[in-house]
Parts: sequence; C-alpha cells; structure tokens
Amino acid sequence: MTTETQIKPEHIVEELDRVTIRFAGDSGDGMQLTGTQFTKTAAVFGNDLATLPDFPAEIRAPTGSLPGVSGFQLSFSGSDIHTPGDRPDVLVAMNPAALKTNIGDLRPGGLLIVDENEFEPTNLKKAAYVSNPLEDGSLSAYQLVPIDITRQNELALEGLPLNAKDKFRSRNFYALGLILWLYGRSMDTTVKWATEQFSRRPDILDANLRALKSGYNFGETTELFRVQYRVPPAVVPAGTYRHISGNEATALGCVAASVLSGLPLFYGSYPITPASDILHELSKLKAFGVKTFQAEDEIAAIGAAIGAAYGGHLALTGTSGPGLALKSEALNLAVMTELPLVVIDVQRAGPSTGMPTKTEQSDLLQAMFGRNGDSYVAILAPATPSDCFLMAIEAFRIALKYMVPVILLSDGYVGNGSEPWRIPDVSALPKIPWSYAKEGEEYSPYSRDPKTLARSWAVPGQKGLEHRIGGLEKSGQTGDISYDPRNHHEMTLARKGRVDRIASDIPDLEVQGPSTGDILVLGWGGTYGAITSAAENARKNGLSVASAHLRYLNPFPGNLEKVLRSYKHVLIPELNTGQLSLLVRGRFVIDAVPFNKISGQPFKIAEIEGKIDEVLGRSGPYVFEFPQSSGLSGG
Amino acid sequence: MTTETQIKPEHIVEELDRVTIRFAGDSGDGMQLTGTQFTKTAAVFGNDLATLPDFPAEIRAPTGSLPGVSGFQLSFSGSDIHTPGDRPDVLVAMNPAALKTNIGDLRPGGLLIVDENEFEPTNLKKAAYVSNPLEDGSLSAYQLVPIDITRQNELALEGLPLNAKDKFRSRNFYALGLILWLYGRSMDTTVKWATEQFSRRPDILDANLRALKSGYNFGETTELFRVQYRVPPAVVPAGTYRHISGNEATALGCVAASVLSGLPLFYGSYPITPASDILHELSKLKAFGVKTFQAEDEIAAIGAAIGAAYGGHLALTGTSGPGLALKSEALNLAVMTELPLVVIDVQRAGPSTGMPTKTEQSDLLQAMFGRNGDSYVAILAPATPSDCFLMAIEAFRIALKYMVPVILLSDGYVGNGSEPWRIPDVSALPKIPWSYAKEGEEYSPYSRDPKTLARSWAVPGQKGLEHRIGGLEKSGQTGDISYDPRNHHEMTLARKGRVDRIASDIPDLEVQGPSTGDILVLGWGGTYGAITSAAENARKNGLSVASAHLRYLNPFPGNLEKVLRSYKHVLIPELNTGQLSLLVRGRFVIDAVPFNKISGQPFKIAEIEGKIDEVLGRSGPYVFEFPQSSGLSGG
Amino acid sequence: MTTPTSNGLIAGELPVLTRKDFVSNQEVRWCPGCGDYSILAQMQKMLPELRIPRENVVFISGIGCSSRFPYYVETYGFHSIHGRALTIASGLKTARPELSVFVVTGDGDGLSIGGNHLLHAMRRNVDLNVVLFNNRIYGLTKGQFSPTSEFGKVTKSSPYGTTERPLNPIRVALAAGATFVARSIDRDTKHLEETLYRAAQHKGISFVEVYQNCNIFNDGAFAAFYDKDVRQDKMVYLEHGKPLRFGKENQHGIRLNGFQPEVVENAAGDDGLLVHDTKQQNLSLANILVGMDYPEFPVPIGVFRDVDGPVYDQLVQEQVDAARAKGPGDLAAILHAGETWVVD
Amino acid sequence: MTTPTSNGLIAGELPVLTRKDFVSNQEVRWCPGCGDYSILAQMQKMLPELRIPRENVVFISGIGCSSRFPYYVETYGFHSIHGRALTIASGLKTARPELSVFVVTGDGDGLSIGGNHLLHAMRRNVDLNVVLFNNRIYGLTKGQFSPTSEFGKVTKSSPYGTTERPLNPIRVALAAGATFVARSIDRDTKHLEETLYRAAQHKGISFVEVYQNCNIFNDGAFAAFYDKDVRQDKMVYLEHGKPLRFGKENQHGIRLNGFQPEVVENAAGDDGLLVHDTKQQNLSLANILVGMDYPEFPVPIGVFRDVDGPVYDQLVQEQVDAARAKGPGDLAAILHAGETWVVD
Ligand SMILES: Cc1ncc(C[n+]2csc(CCOP(=O)(O)OP(=O)(O)O)c2C)c(N)n1
Ligand SMILES: Cc1ncc(C[n+]2csc(CCOP(=O)(O)OP(=O)(O)O)c2C)c(N)n1
Ligand code: SF4
Ligand code: SF4
Ligand SMILES: [Mg+2]
Ligand SMILES: [Mg+2]
Repeated sequence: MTTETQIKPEHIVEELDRVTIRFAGDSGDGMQLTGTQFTKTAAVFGNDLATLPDFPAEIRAPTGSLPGVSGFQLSFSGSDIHTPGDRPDVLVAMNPAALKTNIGDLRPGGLLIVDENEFEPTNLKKAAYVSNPLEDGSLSAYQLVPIDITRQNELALEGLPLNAKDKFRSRNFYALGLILWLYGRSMDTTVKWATEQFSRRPDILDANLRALKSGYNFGETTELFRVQYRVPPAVVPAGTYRHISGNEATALGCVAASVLSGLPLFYGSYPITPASDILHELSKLKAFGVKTFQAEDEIAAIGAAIGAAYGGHLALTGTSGPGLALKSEALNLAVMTELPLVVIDVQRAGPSTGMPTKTEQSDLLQAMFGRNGDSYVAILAPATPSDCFLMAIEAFRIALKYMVPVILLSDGYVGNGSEPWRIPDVSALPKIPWSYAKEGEEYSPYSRDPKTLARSWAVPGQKGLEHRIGGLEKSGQTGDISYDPRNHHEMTLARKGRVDRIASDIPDLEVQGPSTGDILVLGWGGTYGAITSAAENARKNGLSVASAHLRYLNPFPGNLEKVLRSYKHVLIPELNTGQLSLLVRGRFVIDAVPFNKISGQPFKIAEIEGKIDEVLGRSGPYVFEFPQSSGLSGG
Repeated sequence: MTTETQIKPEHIVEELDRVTIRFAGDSGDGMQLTGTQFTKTAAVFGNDLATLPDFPAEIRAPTGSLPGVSGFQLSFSGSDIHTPGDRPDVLVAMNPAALKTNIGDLRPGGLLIVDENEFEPTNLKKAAYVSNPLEDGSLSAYQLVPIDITRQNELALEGLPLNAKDKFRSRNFYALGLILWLYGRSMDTTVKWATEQFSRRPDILDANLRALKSGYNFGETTELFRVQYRVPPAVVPAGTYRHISGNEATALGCVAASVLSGLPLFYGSYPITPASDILHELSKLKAFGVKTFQAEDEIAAIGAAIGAAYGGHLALTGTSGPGLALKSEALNLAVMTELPLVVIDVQRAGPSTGMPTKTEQSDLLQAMFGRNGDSYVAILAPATPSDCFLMAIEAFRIALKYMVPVILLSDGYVGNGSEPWRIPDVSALPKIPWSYAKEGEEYSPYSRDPKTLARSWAVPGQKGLEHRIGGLEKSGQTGDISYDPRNHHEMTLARKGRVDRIASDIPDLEVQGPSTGDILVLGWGGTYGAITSAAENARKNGLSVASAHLRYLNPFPGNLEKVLRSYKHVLIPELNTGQLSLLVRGRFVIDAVPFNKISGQPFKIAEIEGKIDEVLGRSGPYVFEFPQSSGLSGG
Repeated sequence: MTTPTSNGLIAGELPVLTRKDFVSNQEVRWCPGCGDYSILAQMQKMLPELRIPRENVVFISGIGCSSRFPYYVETYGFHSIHGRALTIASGLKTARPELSVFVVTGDGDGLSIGGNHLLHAMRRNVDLNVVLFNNRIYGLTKGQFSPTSEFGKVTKSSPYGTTERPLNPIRVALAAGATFVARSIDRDTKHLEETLYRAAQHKGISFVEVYQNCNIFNDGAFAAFYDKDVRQDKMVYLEHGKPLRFGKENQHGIRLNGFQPEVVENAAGDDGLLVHDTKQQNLSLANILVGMDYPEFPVPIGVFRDVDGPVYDQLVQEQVDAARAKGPGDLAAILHAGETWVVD
Repeated sequence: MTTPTSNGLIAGELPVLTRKDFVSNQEVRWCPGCGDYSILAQMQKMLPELRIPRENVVFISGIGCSSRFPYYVETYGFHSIHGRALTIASGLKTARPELSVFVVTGDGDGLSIGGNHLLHAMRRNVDLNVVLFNNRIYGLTKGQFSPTSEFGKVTKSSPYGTTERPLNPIRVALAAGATFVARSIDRDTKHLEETLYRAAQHKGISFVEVYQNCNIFNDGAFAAFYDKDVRQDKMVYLEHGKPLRFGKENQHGIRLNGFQPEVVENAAGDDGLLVHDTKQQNLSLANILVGMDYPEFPVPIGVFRDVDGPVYDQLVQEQVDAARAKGPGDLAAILHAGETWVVD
C-alpha cells in the first residue's frame, strides 16, 4: 500500500502526526494542480486527508494582483482527520500577493517558502507592499525560506525548446518537487499523471518533469532544510480508494440512483458557480442514458425536470442559492403535484450574488420556507465530499418512495472539497424501489399509500390512466379542482404529513462522545469535520462534550429531541446567522446556543473549541479572529 | 347622522344588536353589488360593519353551476364588531347551487329566502340535487321563505322596453329591496348610486329602481314576514366616513406616502389575483405623479421598482404569493444594495396556484426567509382593510429611514374585504423624512448612519457622487467589491442589525384585556377581528383571556417577550400550519400553542373560542367543523 | 433503463378513436360565448385523425383562461404555472420523445411571462405542438392589457391607454427559428382544425397562433377583419404554391415591389403576384408576409413556414443511443475511474 | 414632487469632459487579451462626445464577465443580477427620463436568462442604450455553451456537441421592434466607437451587438471572418444610402433576386446592387440583411435599422404631465372620493 518513502539518511527525519500545507500563488501559477498532485501522492501513500481549494472570483484577475491569488490547502495525517486544518504549518507563496493574502493564516513558527524572484518592485506594488517583507523583518515570526524558484527553474530548463512564458509556467512543478522531497514522498504519482496529461505536448511534459525533479533535488542537495518530515500512513478500512470531490460524488450518486432504480436520469440545469461541475460531469455520462438539458434559466431548468418527473423519469435539477430562489415558484408546482424531484443546491455566500466562490450554509431556511403557502419538501445535507454520493442516492430513494421533492443542500466547501473515498461495492448498494399505478385498475391521482401517504403515480403512455394534475388545489378524492375548505385543510396536512412520515424511514441521529453530558455540539452539512474534531479535542481535554451531525434536516431524525434533552447545553455552530438554531429552538422549545460565522470561510476547529469553552464557562465570550488581510478589498 | 328608518307601525319590530346576512347567487346574479349596496346603506345609517365577499374562481362559470356561485356576507351591528360574522342569520339564495354551497353555514333557525322560480329540474341537476330541497323537508331547521322572485320581478317590469335577459338581471335589486325593508332601511343610498351608475342607460336604471321598489313593497304588503328588525346605529368616533376595501386603502396609503415624503411613486407590477386591484387603482392616479409599470412578469416588475428606487423615487412592487416567490432573487438584490423598496404581498391560499380567490396567511415564512443567504427585510401586516392605509405609509417610512426593503403582508380577506373608515385629516398626517447624500462631500455608499445603520443614499444626477453598487458583497469602508471574510461577517450583521433596530422605532404591542392572566391570544394580519371578538367573548364569559395583534412581524415590537411571559399560555391562531408560532417559539423559547386552519376561509369567532376552551382545559381537543358541502369538488 | 410505458406508436396497430374519446368528464367552465370553445372542439375533432394512442398524448398548459384546456381533453394533462408550460413540455418531450406533446398557452402566458421559454423552445426545435390563444387581453385576471394589445388600448390597468407597442407572435416565432408557424381563427373551424392537424404532423416545433375572441373583456378584437361580411376583403389565406389572392371574388392580389409587398386591386392574372412558399429555409418571404400590417394589408392567415430542421429531442436521444451503442454505462467502472489505490 | 437631482441637460451648458473623466479607480479585472477591454476603451472615448453631465449617465449590467463593465466607468453604475439589467434600467429610465441609461449585457445574460426582458424593453421602446457583448460562450462560469454558440459546439457542458441552433441577436431585436439595431466588433475600434455614439444619440431603444473575443474559453470565435487578412472579403459594412459592397477592392456586391439576396462577384457598377436603408419602418430589408448567413454571405456589420417610434418613458411622462396639468393630485380629495358620511 505504500510507495517507498524517499528519506535519505543524511537528513534528520522528524515524525509528525499531521501536516497542513497551503500552496498560494497567482491564478496562472497552477496552485490547484500543485495541491491536487500532492494530495494524490499523500492519498496513495495511505494518509488520511482533507483539502480546501480557494479560487479567486475572477476568471483571470491581473497577474500578481491580490484578487488574482489562488490557494489550495491540504492537511494529511497518520490518523483520522476531518478538516483541511485550521492554520497551515507550511505556506508556499509564489508571489507577494499570495504572501499578503495568506500569511495571516500561517501558524507562528510555521515554514514559509517564497519565490524571492517575484519580490520585485512591480509585484510588491501590486500587492500593496510598501517595503519588501522578505527584508523588512516583518516575517520574523516564521521560518522564512526564500528561494529563487523562478531562476532555479529557468536554469533547470535551459536549452529546452520552450519560450520563457512556458518555462515560467512550469515553476509550480519545481515547488511541488521541493515539497514532495520535504515530506519524503515519491514523485511517481505526479510523473504518471503528467505523462498522461501532456502526452500530446512532449515539450511541456519534459519541462514539467525536469522542473519537478529539480525542485526535488534542490531539497536534497541544499542545506536550506536540515529536517525532513515523515507523516506515517493512517489506519483506514481496507478497500479500493480514490480521490473524490463533492460535486463529482454528487454526480456519481445520481447516476448510481439511476442504475439502482432502473429509471433514466434527467438533469435540467443552468450553469452557476459552484454547481456547474455537476452539469459538466453528468453531460459526459450519456452511456448511462443520462440526458442533460442546459436550460435558458433556472426556471426552465426545474420546469424541464418537472416535465421529466411527470414523464416517469428520475428527475434532477441543480443550482446554487440565487438559482434556488428563482426555482421556488416552480418547485412549489412539484410540491403541489407531488412529483418525485431532487433539487441540489450547492450553497455559496449570499445574499444576492454575494461571494460566489465562497462557502456558506445560509440556504437552509430558504430550502424550508422559500415558497408561497404551506409548502413542505424533504431536505438532506451531505456532511463531507464523499457523503454526497450516498446522500444523492438517498434523496432519490425518498423522492420516489414519498412522491415528494427533496432538496439536497451541498455547499461550496463540500462540493469543491475532496477527500479519499473508499469506493463502494456496486452490487452491495440496495436497489431503489418505485412503482407506477397499475394499468387496468381504477385510478385516482391523489389516492394515497396509507403508510407513506405517497400519491399514486401514473405516467403518460400508460393506457387507461389518463388524468390531469396541476398547481390548483385538487380534491383528494377525485383529483378534480377543488375549492372545498375541508379538502384544502386536509390536503395541506397530507402534504406535510407525508414529509413528516419520512422520519420513521431514516436512521436515528448518531452521537459521537458521551450519550449524556454537558454539551452536545449539533451541526449539519460541511461543518462536520470542524465540529467533530473540536468535540474530540474537547474530550481529549477531559470535557464532557459530544457531537452529532444532522444529514436529515426535514424531517429531523426521530430521536433528535431525546438526544437534545440529554445534554445541559446544545451548541449549534453554523455558517449563517442561526438557521438550524431557529428550527431546533422553535420545534423543541430548547434554548440551543447558536454559534454563527458568516465570513465565507469554513469553521476552524479552534473557533468551535473556543465557543465550547465559553459555553462551559471556561472562558469569556468567544470572539472571532479574522485574518489580518481583512481591511483589503477583494482579498 | 341617521337616515329615517322606515319601520311601519303595523309590523312587529324586534331590536337586534347584530345581524349577519349572506347574499348568494350565480356569478351573473349581481350578488356582490347587492351586498355592497346593503353595506353602504348600513354604513350611512351608522352601523359598525364588516364584509366578506366570496368570488368564484372562474370568470364566468356555467350559469347555475356550483363553481359559479358568488357570495357576499356582511355583518352590521349597533356596537363594535370585528368580523363579518361566523354564521349568517339570513341567507338569500338566488338558485339551487347557491343554496347547496351556502346552507351549511346558515345558523339553525336562521331566515332562508330563496327564489323558488329557480328550483326547477335543470337547475336542481346542475346543483346535484336529487330532490327539490324546498319540498323534501331537508330545510326544516330553518325559517324557509320561498318567494318567486323571478316572476314577481318580471311582473313588476312588465311593459318596460327591455329583453327578458336584462329584466332577469335586475332581480338582485328586487332581493335588495326586500332585505332593505326587512331591516327598516331606506332605499336612498341605492337609488342615488344607481342613478349615477346607470346615467347612460336610463332603461336599465328604470328597471333596477322598479325592481328595488317592488321588492321593498313586497315586504311591506305581504304577510310573509311578520317581524321587522332594527339594528341601532353604533357609537363610533366622530368624523367623515367612507367605505374602503383593503386594496383601495393600500393604494391610497401609497399615494399618501408619496405626498408625505414628496417623492414620486413608482409601481412595478404584474397582474395577479387578489393584488391586481392595487394596480388598477394606482394607474388612475397619474395626477399625483404616480407611474405604473405593468411589467412582463413579476421579476421585471420588481426589477423596475428597484431601478426606480435606485433613481431616488418611492418604489413599490406588489403581487400575491407565487409572484413573491418569483421576486425573491431580485428582492435579495435590493437587500444587498440596501435600497428602499416596498413589496406588497396580498396573500392567497397556496402552495403553488393553490386557490387564488381564497385567503390564507401562509407567506409569512416566505417573506422572512425566502431568499438565498442571510437576508433580512422588515415585515409589516395590516390587521384590517382600513389599516392598510396606515401600514402602507408606515412601510415607506421604514424603507426610507432604514434603507431597507419592507414587505407588507396583506391577504385576500383584508384586501377584498371592506369596512367603514374614518377618513384621516391629511394635514395631521406626519411627513415622511428622507435624505440623499450631500453633493460636494466625500461619499462612500456603505457609510452608515450610526443610529439607524442606514447606508447613505446618492442617486443618479447628483454631481460628484458617482458610484457603483451591486449584488456582490461590498466593502463596508470603500464600497468596492470585497471577498474579505471579516467584511462579509460584519456586513451581514449590519444588514441584520439595521432591521433589528427598527424595533425601537415602532409602537409597543398593545394588549386588549388583562395585562397578565391565563391566555394571551396572539395574532397577526386579517385574523384580527375573529381573535379580538373571541377574546372579548371569553372575557364576557369570565375567562382570563387577553389578545394582542402584531402589525410588525420583523422586527417584533420591543415589548413582545415581556407581554408573552405575562400569561400562562400563549395561543397563536393562524391561517397556515404555524408560521408565526415557529418564529415566536424559536425566538423566545416559549411553548406557544399553534392553532391552525388551512381551508382558505377566515377564522370563525367560535373556532377560536373553542380552542381557548381547550387550552384552558374547559373542553376536550378542539376539532374544526367544516361545512357539509365539503365533499363536493369546486364547491 | 427502459422507457416505462406500455404503449408506443406501433405501426400497423393504429387506434381508431373518435372525438368523444377526447372529451373528459370535466364541466367546461369558460364564459358562454368564449372563443376557447371552438378551439377545444376543433382540437377534439382533430385528435382522432392523428391515429395516436390516446395515452401517448399529453396537453400541457400554463395559467390563464386558455390554460384550463387540459382539463377538458381526455388525455394526459398538466395545468402548470404561469408562463412555464413550455419548460415542462420541453423536459417531458426530451425525456420521452415517443410522446405527442401539445402546449396550450395565451398571449399573456406565452408572450409576457413566458416569452423567453417560447424563444428557446423554438430555437431548440423541440418537437412540440404549441397553440397560442391570442385574445389580446388578460382574461383570467379580468381585463388588463397583454403584450398583443393594441398601442393606446384602454384597459383596467391602462385607463389612459397603453404606451407600448404590441408584439407580433408570428414574427417572434420566425425570429426564434420555429420550423412550423401558422395563424388561424377560432371561428374558422375548418381552417383551424386543418391547421392544428398540420401542426401536429410537423416534426419539430410547431407554433399556431389562434385569434380568439374574449367576449367578456375584449369583445370584437378581431371583428374588424373577420366579421362575416368583411372577412373576404380583409384577410388573405396563405396557401403553399399559390399566388396570394383575396376579396369576395378573389379579385385582389399581393405582389412585391422590390422587397415591399403591395396590394393589387382587381389583379387580372396571377402574373407577378407573390406565390406563397412555406418551404423556404430563408426567412425573407415569411417576414415579408408577417410585415403586412392591417389595415394597409389584408390580415394573412395560414401557414407561414413549414420546414425541416434538426429536432432537439431526437438529437439528444441519438447522442444517448450512440453512447450506449459503444457499451452501456458500467457503474462500477466509473466509480473506479481515475487514480485508485488499494488499502488492505 | 420634483425630480430630486441637481443636474439636467441644460442647453448651452454642455460639459467638456475627457476620456479620463470616465475611467474609474477600479482595477480592470478581465483576462489579459479579452475583447472586453476594447469595448470599454471605445465607450470611454465616446462618452465625452455626448456632452452629457457625467452624473446623468448610468451604466446597468447583469452578471457575466461583460457585466463587470460598470465598475470601470466613472459614472453611476449598477451591477445587478443575472439577466435582469433591462428591468432595472427600464424602471430607472421610466422614473427618471432625463437620465442617459446604458445597459451592458452578454449573450447569456441578455439572450438566455434575460431574453424576455430584451423582447419587452424593445417592444416598449424604452430609451435605453443596450450593448450586448456576444462572445458566444459563458465566460464567467468558465465555458459552457450560450444561446449564440454554433450548433454542434463542444463545450464543458456539451462534450458531445450542442443539439440546439443559436439565436441571432439582431434578428430577435428586429422582431421585437427595436428602433435602432446595429452590429459591431471589438477589434474595429473606429466602427465600434462610432456605432456606440450613434446608438447613444438615438431616441428610443438602441441595441448594439458587439462580437467580442473570449480568448480563454472561445478564442477565435470570429476569426474566420475578421482576421486581418480575410476581413474585407468576409464582412460587408452596411451604410445608409450606399450600395452593399465588399472585398479588398470593394469589388463585390449584394443584390436581390426576388426577395433573396445574392452575392455578385466583381460587380461592375452599383446598378442593381442593394442599397442600404436604415430608415425603413417596414422590417423586410433589415430581415433580408440579417438573413445573410456566413459563409454563404459576408457577415453584415453596421446599423441595420434606425427609425423613430413612440418612446415609452416619454409617453408615460406625458400622461403624467397631462394629468397634472388638469390639476395636481389632491390627497384629501381622493381620500374623500365616493360616498362619505359624517358621524358627529
Ligand atoms: C406567477 C403568476 N403571475 C401572475 C398570475 C396571474 N395570472 C393568471 S393568468 C394571467 C394572464 C392571463 O392572460 P393570458 O395568458 O392571455 O390568458 P387568457 O386568460 O387571456 O386566456 C395572469 C397574469 C399567476 N397565476 N401566476
Ligand atoms: C441566477 C443566476 N444564474 C446563474 C448565474 C451564473 N452565471 C453568471 S454569469 C453567467 C453567464 C455568463 O455568460 P454571458 O452572459 O455570455 O457573459 P460573459 O461572461 O460571457 O461575458 C452565468 C450562467 C448567476 N450568477 N445567477
Ligand atoms: S374571460 Fe374571456 S377568455 Fe376568459 S373564458 Fe371568459 S370570454 Fe373566454
Ligand atoms: S473569460 Fe473570456 S470573456 Fe471573461 S474576461 Fe476572460 S477572456 Fe474575457
Ligand atoms: Mg389572453
Ligand atoms: Mg458570453
């Protein structure tokens, strides 16, 4: 399972349990690629890991500018980890702008590798540096290692038939080589990948590989680094693993649901960050019978999906927050016509256009209530990137069984983040059952299954089951339009009741830690890692802290109230102003404590630990420490 | 103040405090007109009153059909009343369908006047009667008075140069005349109105007046009614009164806000039931500088209003539930750009198209949360038709002072309902203050007033204040695009905080009844009348019951928590599945009891009284009694 | 993953249905005298002629008086939300190309709130049959102006007259690339039925504008040219391959002067008269015809365009079929795609 | 109720501004090489020529790369939401007709999600200046096909090629009744600046489609006809009153054959060549020109239509003015309208 680690005897080797590295550079500098390659290498080696890519908002912001900085953070470990790390131990900054926007996060004493070549007046000015930070002593809190990466790389590529720009573009491989060496990792994974990737550009391949090796050798030969580090492999369950991002896992989960149900998948969507990748993924999978429909807008996208659901297909629409707002009127049509439909919202920071490339959990109440009338849908939320696979399947299972729209609340952090994933055994995945109304029998569109309250589903093409549905209230008996008071009252309660009944069909909420105690930290969605780690740390510190994570937001798991009442305090950290908090407090009349961060960034473990201390009275009120870069616009 | 009452000595006159009458007939039978005329007469006489029109969903459903039935209920009284009455004392049914759909509501022993001419086989069949109810004894619980209105009216109009259809169409005047006589009312108001109304059709005028008088005289001369009734005038504050519907009052309130602020009113809207009348009203008022923009859809309507707000005008958009769903994405742009905008939602029964002509209060949570991100707006709700005038003015006051979108939640019951209104003295209405940023001074679009947190408003045309706003997050300092974590956190809290601060600028919640006690019945919107009456009745019965009505839903009045904690129980009746309940429970962690009816019908007083008894343990669980017609579709 | 229906269009097995088979049990609830009744009747007459199993026919509508249509037709039906019928229909037809999908919409539903979906369904050329009931008013909401109301029209929402020029639905359809575009009239029952039939037969999107009288809120909107006594002088029927002629004795004609049409009164022969050609891919002729504005010209009625084009739902199906022909999707294989590693 | 601004267009007081006055302090953040830079530059050059007080100029955009435009122009600016710029602009202009309002949109923003608003703003003829940056791709979301992408185009969201035909923005604008319709190109800076100027001068809506190269996701989309060496042979510039001629030596021409255009190679004289006329109310000619599809025809560049029409915002203002001329609104009077009674 491990590739030979390349630790040379002449270096001191220090063993670490966990390391967090951030690569930062201009968006043209290939930092996402560098990070991904290192991540794969660590994964193949057997580390547990978590990643956090951080894209700039602009397609191509001006080179060297602050808004143009692109970052990729990963944390890899010899034991179980849940987050990409609060603060990097190592920062690789390819230019002054990358340094400026990222240095605030580096832990004091951390290793800071910079490409000193780039610290010349023009770039310094673009990054709004008045003096050169490499020289003015402002970085004294860190282990600063300035390397002239650009120049070293140029030298390494001398003689290659490439122009200066192309040569310059390979310097991320140089940096990657150096970091691989530093952590005693093999270049194999990257060499293999690059060989495939650049098979049609042997000149580029050659340059990149030379850069990679030069960086590696530079580490080996210079005296700059006296210590090499070793992070042993983690103990993880046996199986075949791959790396997967949340959006990929979502797409695969939807296709799996199609295979497991035997219904063809139809995806209606309109591109929007950070959900577009689901469209890109699914549009490739035509061999599975998947049809993707890039609509003229979000309304048309959900409309088309409703049409497909009406036609008996597995219907999906996906978007991000502003798109969900646009879909709300049509989603209500699916609520009223009780059609099985899955809606994916990869949440981003709002309101309005907000910060499209930043994460947030602020669409929960929109998902619950963002429609006219008393309109109930089921709501699920994956906790991690790979969980998207299972939750997508689960969304379709519920939609088909209860004839109900299901909203799957992913977010930018989960969707773009990635993690190692133990690939499930396809034959072990349970089939998804569904049924159409029987031909030849009396049919009434709103006759309900007594157990699930699901209405009976007849689809065009079924002989003798011709009927009409629509957005007007319908008689529960005949299916005809009805303005009858009792009927509307009862139909409203039936539509709600059908969602409530799902509670008995989903797993109970699981608690990590003591089953009664001082604090339960309750979370949902992408905060899973930070919450779990914070509670673990608290327990390690001897505190009575449990954590639990809701993957079902509507209905809640049946045991939720009991769990909540087993702790003195319930703490609910969310990346919003308190949305789950409101639901929990309002539903159970429990004085749960909201903990809210609305900065477009995921929680740090330390932040939640800090709040736990506050709630336990171990410290004063917790105050967020935002990075120093905060005064800058576009940072 | 009173017109001479026309009670003749030869009849027994019984004095009543309150009478509720329902006129019901085919939509072509002019029942709305009949009801309105009686209402006006009662108003001019000095009664307090309340009305409830009930239109069919179809424009013109087939004559005589159940879905074609149109009704108008009014309650008039010698003392203060708040609702159009739970159950009519008198039902006038112009055909079998009208009888069928309305008889379930008539109080046992009530007076039932029917046009017996219409109870012939075809009509009976259309109303799904197997036998003639006038003959089969099924109406024995009521004082049945069958009159051959059609024929009597025909005779009265004999010789007039009108065709049979036109003659038939005047029989509502005959019925009106009869009822006017029965309650000892003058025909003056109706004669005056008709004379103006039909000034260009003297033949029709003549027929209607003859019909009116014949009905009146029929009461006077026949022995069918031995008793005449008298409902004395109520003691109401001095002033000039008129009749006003909620939608009219809303339109007038908006124009008043324009006059009081000195800013021209711009109304962007797309027609939708039951909000269209606001568009119709405002489109007439060009002399006030009002510009109405009938947009291509609801999105364009709010977009245009946002444009007008950006241009420094008084910006308004209005719709009903499905339209609010469509506006949600754009409304969030107004939230983000912090522009003053008023959004009116005349709620109707949902979800989806629902029952467009029926009332409901089910858009509260949509108004609160129906947008992506943490998005806060102010929310107001008028309690009665005439209250719409004041709340519209208040909405604009708040929007301008806090630079915030305000949603005004009216509903079909309030919007279409009408009541006598003491016309305010224009000169006594307070001016609405606002200000643009000062030319010549440094301008930053997100610099905030320290007290209100409102941002500074500069509008195109102001020299030297050129700036850019938009839906992306902006730096609170510079107004430039900002992805800075701290900035987003702080801006989100500022947008929320600005709404929260309104709490100190609105009146405290007033309580009717004891200031501490067993139950507080808390309501909002159009349930005001039923709740107030039920609490009054309960107090009359010696119970410790207070009521309070929220006209401000976000933020809540500052004293709300204190009020809530002064009672053993808090009961929250709503025409939805528990929306205010959730907000109150979640905010204050108080176990308020939801009481929910979702039938498209307003609350009856008795229903709330029944629930009060349940909460006090004076009776078992309260169960709604829906009218018998409930099995029928389209009823 | 098979398509989940029991019936497709199986050759040799064409069903014999009658008009009655397409009448539902729902009471029709338009105002007495409304033009919608005729459109419903012609549709119900036409449907059996298509020889399609009834269960393969679907009617989808938005909101409006016209959009009540599906309730009255005994097929599958979906009365959706305002303006969105085409989106639902496009999804349904793309998912299930074997169905025969009709869309019923109004001038408000289809051209106001739903205008964009019309544009895009047409450019995609989804094989739908769209019928737009144009009464130049909002009926259901009781009489506001619509995007086809005449400039200056006084309505409930325009007491001072509108200040906006109407859209011409045919012109919009042509600009969006609709492959079958026609206009008919509620009262000309024969022409209407025939037009609906041709539209249904067309592969690709068909768009039929029907002038429909709303006798409650816009009575007589089309009377000026389609009242019995003037009709022949004020309308010109477009027929493929025939010169444009009109008038009581068919005595007048239309010819081109450069690219501008002009009326020739009492045209002697057909010489020089414009000959209609529905088969032109190029839109010039259709655009010239749609530019013949009343009252300068007689109102053109009939098929403006009837051409072939790439059909969206078919092409999507073909892409799927082609991909599956290379080997149907293997779930285990895509789960294992990319780099994997084994922990044991 | 006076309009709340300090500056109107006061004759005799025209401001003298320079290009620099229209450059904001914001760093321009398009990809290096993007065609948007040129459009921005020509706009900033053109604006001073209008002699409008800078504070009376407003730029409103939707979302997309193109829609970042307002940040870079030192006027009032509103970067709104995807597809809705025209609604905001229509409201602003209707409320404040004295302002000069520009709308910047993309092929996705303006024709996909925003297509309907385009139709309706055009039919209303709101006096706006609309510039649509057509790069035939979604730039900001990183490379999905747009409604102007060529049929069959392979993009991130169409790995098997699109199955839908593109819209022609000019054709749509004409069909919706836009009164000024033109096409220009990012790289032809002179033509572009001039076209923007003429568009801004037009009373009523002006629509300018600008072919714009997205060098990141759709590089060279227009290269086939506008690369330096082929340009003169593959494009034809439309000039009012002039015969349609093109080619390196201006040797080729366009003439009509019936209602169909055809290329005349090496046309001797101008005789018989089609003479351009932007002033036709009738759309036939403009529609013929827009139907000249590449590569059969050279790509027409220039003003297709430039006519007068009733201007929405003006008419609305006139209705208000007329009503107020009869006596401004009296609040007390309308509160007391209808029947009233006095209780004392
Ligand atoms: C989202 C939404 N907006 C508005 C309405 C109200 N509405 C229903 S039908 C209609 C227009 C009807 O006009 P048209 O489409 O011409 O149909 P017609 O009634 O004339 O047949 C409107 C505005 C609605 N139901 N939903
Ligand atoms: C409601 C909504 N849907 C989708 C998006 C995502 N989005 C932003 S710009 C864009 C399309 C951009 O294409 P275009 O309008 O052609 O502009 P370009 O970037 O090419 O200049 C999309 C789909 C969004 N911001 N909002
Ligand atoms: S309102 Fe007009 S369109 Fe609607 S049903 Fe009545 S007549 Fe027909
Ligand atoms: S992505 Fe394309 S359109 Fe957008 S800025 Fe870059 S080059 Fe320009
Ligand atoms: Mg209509
Ligand atoms: Mg584009």
